[in-house]
Amino acid sequence: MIIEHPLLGPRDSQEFTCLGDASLLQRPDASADDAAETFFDYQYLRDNPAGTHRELWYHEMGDRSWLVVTRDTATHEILAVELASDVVTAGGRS
Amino acid sequence: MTQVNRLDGGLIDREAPLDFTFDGRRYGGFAGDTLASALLANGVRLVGRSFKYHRPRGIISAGSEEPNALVELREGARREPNSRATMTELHDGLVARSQNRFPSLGFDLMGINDRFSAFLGAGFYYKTFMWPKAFWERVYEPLIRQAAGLGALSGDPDPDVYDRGFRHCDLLVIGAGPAGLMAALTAGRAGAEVILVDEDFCAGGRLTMERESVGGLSGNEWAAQAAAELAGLPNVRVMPRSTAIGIFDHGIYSVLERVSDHLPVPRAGTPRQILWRVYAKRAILAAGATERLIAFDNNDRPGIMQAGAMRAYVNRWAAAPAERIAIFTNNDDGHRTAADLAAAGVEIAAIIDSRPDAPASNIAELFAGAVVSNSSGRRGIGHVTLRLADGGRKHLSCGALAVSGGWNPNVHLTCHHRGRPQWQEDIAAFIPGEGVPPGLAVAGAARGIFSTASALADGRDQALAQLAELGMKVKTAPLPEADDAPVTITPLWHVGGTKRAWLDQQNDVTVKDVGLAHQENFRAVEHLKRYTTLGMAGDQGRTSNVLGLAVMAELTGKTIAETGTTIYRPPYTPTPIAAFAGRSVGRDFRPTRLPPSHHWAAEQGAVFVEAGSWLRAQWFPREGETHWRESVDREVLATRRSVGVCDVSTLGKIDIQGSDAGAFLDLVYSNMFSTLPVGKTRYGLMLREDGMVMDDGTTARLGETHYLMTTTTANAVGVYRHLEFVRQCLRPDMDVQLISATDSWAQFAVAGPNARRVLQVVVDPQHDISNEAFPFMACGTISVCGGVMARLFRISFSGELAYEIAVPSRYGDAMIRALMAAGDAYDITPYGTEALGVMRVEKGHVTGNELNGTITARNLGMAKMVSTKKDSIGAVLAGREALVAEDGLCLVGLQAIDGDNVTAGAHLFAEGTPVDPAHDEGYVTSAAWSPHIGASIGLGFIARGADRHGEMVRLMNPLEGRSARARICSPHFIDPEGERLRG
Amino acid sequence: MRKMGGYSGFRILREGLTGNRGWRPAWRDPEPQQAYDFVIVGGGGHGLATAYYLASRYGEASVAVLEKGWIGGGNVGRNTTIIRSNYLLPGNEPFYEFSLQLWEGLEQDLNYNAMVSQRGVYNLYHSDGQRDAYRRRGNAMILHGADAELLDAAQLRAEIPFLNFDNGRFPIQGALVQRRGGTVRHDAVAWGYARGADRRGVDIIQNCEVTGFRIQNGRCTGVETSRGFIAARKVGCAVAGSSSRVMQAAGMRLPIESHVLQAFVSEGLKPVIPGVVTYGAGHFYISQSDKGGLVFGGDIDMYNSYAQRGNLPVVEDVCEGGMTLMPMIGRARMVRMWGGIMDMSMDGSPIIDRTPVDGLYFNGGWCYGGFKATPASGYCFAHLLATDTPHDTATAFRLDRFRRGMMIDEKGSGAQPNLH
Amino acid sequence: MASLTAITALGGITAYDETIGGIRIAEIADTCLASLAMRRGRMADFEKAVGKVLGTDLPAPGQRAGTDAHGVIWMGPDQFLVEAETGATDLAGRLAASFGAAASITDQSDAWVRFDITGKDVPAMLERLSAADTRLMQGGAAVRTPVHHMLCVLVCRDAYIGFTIYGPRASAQSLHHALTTAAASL
Repeated sequence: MIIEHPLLGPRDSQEFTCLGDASLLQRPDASADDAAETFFDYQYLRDNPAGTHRELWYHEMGDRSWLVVTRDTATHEILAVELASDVVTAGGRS
Repeated sequence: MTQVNRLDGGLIDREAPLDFTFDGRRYGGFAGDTLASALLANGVRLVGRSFKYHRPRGIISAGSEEPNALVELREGARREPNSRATMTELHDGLVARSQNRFPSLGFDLMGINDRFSAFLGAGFYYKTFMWPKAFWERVYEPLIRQAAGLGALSGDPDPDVYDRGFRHCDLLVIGAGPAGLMAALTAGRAGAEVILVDEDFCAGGRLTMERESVGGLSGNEWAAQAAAELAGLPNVRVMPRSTAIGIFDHGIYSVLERVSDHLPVPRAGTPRQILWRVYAKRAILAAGATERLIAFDNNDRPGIMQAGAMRAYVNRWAAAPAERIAIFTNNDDGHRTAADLAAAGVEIAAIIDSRPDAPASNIAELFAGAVVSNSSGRRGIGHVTLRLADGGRKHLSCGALAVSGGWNPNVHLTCHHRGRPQWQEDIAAFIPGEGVPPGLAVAGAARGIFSTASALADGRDQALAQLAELGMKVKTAPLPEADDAPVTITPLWHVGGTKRAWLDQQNDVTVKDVGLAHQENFRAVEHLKRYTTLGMAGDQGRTSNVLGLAVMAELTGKTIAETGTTIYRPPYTPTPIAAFAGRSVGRDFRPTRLPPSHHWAAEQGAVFVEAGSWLRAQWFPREGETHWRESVDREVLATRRSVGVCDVSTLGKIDIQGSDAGAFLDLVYSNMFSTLPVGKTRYGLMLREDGMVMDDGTTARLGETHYLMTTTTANAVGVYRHLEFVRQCLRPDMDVQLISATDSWAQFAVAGPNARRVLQVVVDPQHDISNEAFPFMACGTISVCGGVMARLFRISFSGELAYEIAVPSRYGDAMIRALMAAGDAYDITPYGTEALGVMRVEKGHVTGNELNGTITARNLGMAKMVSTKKDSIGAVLAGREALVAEDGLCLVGLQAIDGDNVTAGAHLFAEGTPVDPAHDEGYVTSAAWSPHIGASIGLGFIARGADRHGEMVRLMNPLEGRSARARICSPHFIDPEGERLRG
Repeated sequence: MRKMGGYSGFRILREGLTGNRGWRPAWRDPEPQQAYDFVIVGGGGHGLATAYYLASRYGEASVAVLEKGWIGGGNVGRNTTIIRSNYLLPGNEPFYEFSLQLWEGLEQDLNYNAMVSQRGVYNLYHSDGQRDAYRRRGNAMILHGADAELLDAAQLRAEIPFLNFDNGRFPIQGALVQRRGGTVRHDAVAWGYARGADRRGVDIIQNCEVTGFRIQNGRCTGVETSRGFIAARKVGCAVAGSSSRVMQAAGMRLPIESHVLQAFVSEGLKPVIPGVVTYGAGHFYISQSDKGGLVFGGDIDMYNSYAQRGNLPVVEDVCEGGMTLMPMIGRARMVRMWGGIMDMSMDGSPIIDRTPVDGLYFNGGWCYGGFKATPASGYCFAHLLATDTPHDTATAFRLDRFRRGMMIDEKGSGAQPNLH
Repeated sequence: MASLTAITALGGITAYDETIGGIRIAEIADTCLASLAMRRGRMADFEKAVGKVLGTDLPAPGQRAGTDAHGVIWMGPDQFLVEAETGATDLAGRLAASFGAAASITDQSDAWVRFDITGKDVPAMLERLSAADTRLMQGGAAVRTPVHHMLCVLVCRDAYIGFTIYGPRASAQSLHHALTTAAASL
């Protein structure tokens, strides 16, 4: 696969490590009363769609950026690639 | 060595005669021959035996689809089984052997199988060999395995090397036939970056095999001219002997270049083959088409061949398969074959055209509306039986039979993304359908556009369309004039009969087998394939699939389109495993990382051990020591008695800076780091979000906004990734910067009661490293040896008074020498990873053996280190009910008694309990002989371990038939109060 | 049991002499009935085995298996055929050992030769730490009644001399061997179970896709399918890579991701590889089929995928490992690579459990170890469906284990499915 | 006490230098390197200091900026590698003094091994080693990419014929082996 790095252009996916679902960006509030439940959900449950999937890739053999890649798991077509830090910052979190 | 069937003409170089052997017999050929063409020229028809029935088999094709003519090439460790004679370029001295026969090709004892074919039909083995039960592995299976397989590997390591490579282009053109050449010319002339690959060693595809003219030249001349023009363009790379074997996601094409297979051995240093990864913005598949046979009884005899292959051998290689040849066809191609053969002086026995309205022939006797219903002959065809239009029979003698059942476009690469080809009725063939990989266009015969003129035009047009998509404007160039005969075909798949008619010759699948599959309800195409093995041979069904589908469609009453196809997968042609591996094999499988003192350690005669990606000194044997334990015991005792030194540069080191560095560490470590004073070091426990321990290590605070983290050697990469995850994905709001410092520093542990005295020799005098000025867990930047900048950490993995001193890596070699010199008065002893391991077990420090990914802080007895005052990764999920159970595992020390040994991997049982899973209470993680204690000791996890110090347990190791007794104790065998550390 | 001729050597002789006209369909293609006691969703190995054991061991006559395509078309038809019970953890080992025992009697039970071949499984180790971990594993196996042997380098060399003992990046120090491990002809497992189930009255319905569950008052009463509604007293799902998709229709999110695992086969070769050999310092394992092909594989591709195909990096990684481990296979040619959809769970271990919906049961999360589990998975799922209690060997495969911290994590990789 | 003698990443007192076919492979041992990472929210100060101290604009992603002797290589978002040919003792210290709290500075002089590769066959050699499209790289292009499983930095000095490869210092032997093997395999 080729991942269109938002800063570096097309790069072979071999340079990356895939972590999984981008929902891992949404780490719950550890101090909340329901933290046990929200952390369980955060850590263990997955939508796992056959279709559009937002997921985290790390440019380990490159610039060390974490990316959010939007990819179709049925066709492998990549629809969007963003810097994870941009996504989080734009999400207004923390 | 007369080449009895060699004709005049052809594209061979008669000035370059070559010798080769087949099954030990010497033959002659010419440069430009393939092994197949040379064998045919020498009158060799029988070249192999079939897989199951051991039927005699000959050459069928002139290309990579060849199912029958598989031979073993070369000798010794270069022996190459299952090599297609049709794709083997002849070189002088080439050695080839037939395979899957005993004792000889002409007389094969396993040919007996053919007599019992009635009992050996599709899937027979699923129905028998079940009794007696024990006989399967002992009797039946060994016999089956010995009989199965085709060629044999040498059993020796492959002596050749293989490379991988990477190329980029705007347009990749696959196939250098008329469509591919025209596509490459169009794009190349327009200035696009073009790569043109073809599996043949010369360009032209079918143009090298047909008698036709292109642009006023012979087809071959035009192709050579086009190839020459392309080779002259700086933006075009022409790659002969290169097969596109697979299409992967997003325009990545895998191309195998056979760099040296046409040579006796590769040139020194150069690879046998290169597997190119071609990154193509766009691609055109111009892979041509494959002619199919027609099934009839005994249609597998040597001498029965694709009509197009017959033309190729006569036109290109000047090799006639026989003196008298019959032709069986359902389309006009048979007539074209007759014309070419006749022109070359071959006698045509007859043209048998299954179409009642077959065009008249002025070349040979024509039997319109007739079929070939059987063949006969020993080890090769001698006669064919015709069933005439009027129902009559006729026998015809011939030395070969050319069969044309129509052409299948080579759609295979279009299916590599699980695309499904679609049936096109007028050419009675599958063409590319839905799911063609994005960016790939198909041109020419590969999409059913067969005539040369239309293929040329299609190649140009597809190139123009692809370039347009890339935003390149190109003006349309004129096309050369060429043959434009339309295709007329009346499908005929098989001729009904009573004997066996072969569909898949390599796997010995017949029409009857398909019938049986139908009868037993293996009707889905995938069931058909898997039950009969149709299409599962090396050609992935290129010569057989459509025939088999057609037969099944007839049986089920469905159309071929409804019946569908199985999936073609990479590789397009069988590809050596070594080619996929490239250079990353053997010792070069993965890079080797060397610590800075490596060269010095090698001089000392150290024994090295692979520690993850590193090569580390394991121990330093001295003269007279005959067993590793002697060396290790000495290293341990010397360190504990006086002073030892060990290269610990392999630990991961991560430089962490920024105004939020402390808060960042508070999040990633379970304990507190923002409160650590500058100039101090602290042990940190890092959890995964699921609450399990990920890693541990010491982190020093070098400045207000500057920390240096150390990780275990094994987890350095993973921890860095995790920190970047936290930094970028969880807390991009924090001001934190990370950089690996692992390679930058040569770091040595200096441990033992005399450690300070040794260091005082090398540390520049202005730095006070006395216990008071530089206490336990202190750290600081100093200089050594007259001004070399260094870092000093007072930390201990051994339990002794110890320091780790770090200098820039370039000085590591000199530093170890300086330390050894400085410690000479104290008998300073270098120690390796074994002694390091012994001392850490004695001290009760955990490593990867304990941190196995299922261990919590609580299991380690470190529950208190998980701060509840702050949010840290893993803290929440570490609190789940089963992870805080009262009877959970707890780290303990184990000391063997009565001379027993603690063995890592043994399971722990309380005294007096049955040895069964219900009473299994834990396991031993680490073991060592402690020369200090004089006993075998270890670490382990046992239920409620913290409350069981002093209790006897049994260490059960039934795997090795051993058991031992040990006493549970604190994991700190040495200095539990830590007085030595602080001394 | 349905009347139908058994398979035997005598039968083959008789049929061979009479034109092979007496062979009957291995299974029928019945029209679906309106209602069954049990509907099994998924006609793969596990679903077919479940139906077979429901009928043969639990005496259930009203059973249907619904398959959206052709039976055996999922992972049972695209794996590397290995069977073994060399597990470490008490939650796993009894189950896999039960499975291996079922394999050992499978052919006689089914009257179908699936070529269960116990030629041994060798797991190589390359460091002291790895050896210690294998010792712990081997001891766990023996404690649970399985067989295991620990070989040192010299013993291993005597058995598999062609391994690259001397020139690899990571020296081979020895192996943990399970002699009862081996391979099975994978497609035949599906067909054998299908035939066995069919003979006991199970309706195997191909080309019947389940599109939803009818759930009323928290109870599942049947399935909506491409061929209409089919009522059921109990519905069991065994759909492997499609687990998340199918269970989503019942409103469930699972601790599962779907990933692609590739596998590879070479041309037919005369026998060279004795059993199954697994490289401990890279991602590579290999065996040789009865037909002579080298069947090998390695790690998953690491990204979520339903595409049933993979990419080059893993192909290269696997072949690098293979060439380093046994450089004699270099000139063997790969003829085919393929991919299957693995239902990777969050701890690498499976789930066989009831769901929050009454009457709906789930079997999945097999990661890439589902093939060897086929018999026990079917048996234990049948047990759960028939009795509403977990089978003794499958009590740990609970759906709620993650919430409660009772993970069964053989590798210790944590909640990252692509690492298991 | 005598001062310590430095050795090169390959372990020599002098740097390795060999020509294989049409390719010269030279180990460069005396380059000073420092990592320069921008502190969050300090863009203005940071850029100003880069211009003042390093005499160049910041390089764009995938680029190196500066002169032959003094360069700044883009390594990642807000992270750069400063390259100084020789004699730049304590580069990191000097940068730290100049950048103050606008940047995090870490000495990297000993983190890397540097090989300079020159000659007409360099493109043919590099296409056996790296997926980067080195034929399209112009002087000043810089890419972090794996070479035989090692994360390297490829810097183009002179299109087609002159490249620098930085690799992990501890892997110097393996990288050197990969380079010489590739040069000999053309």
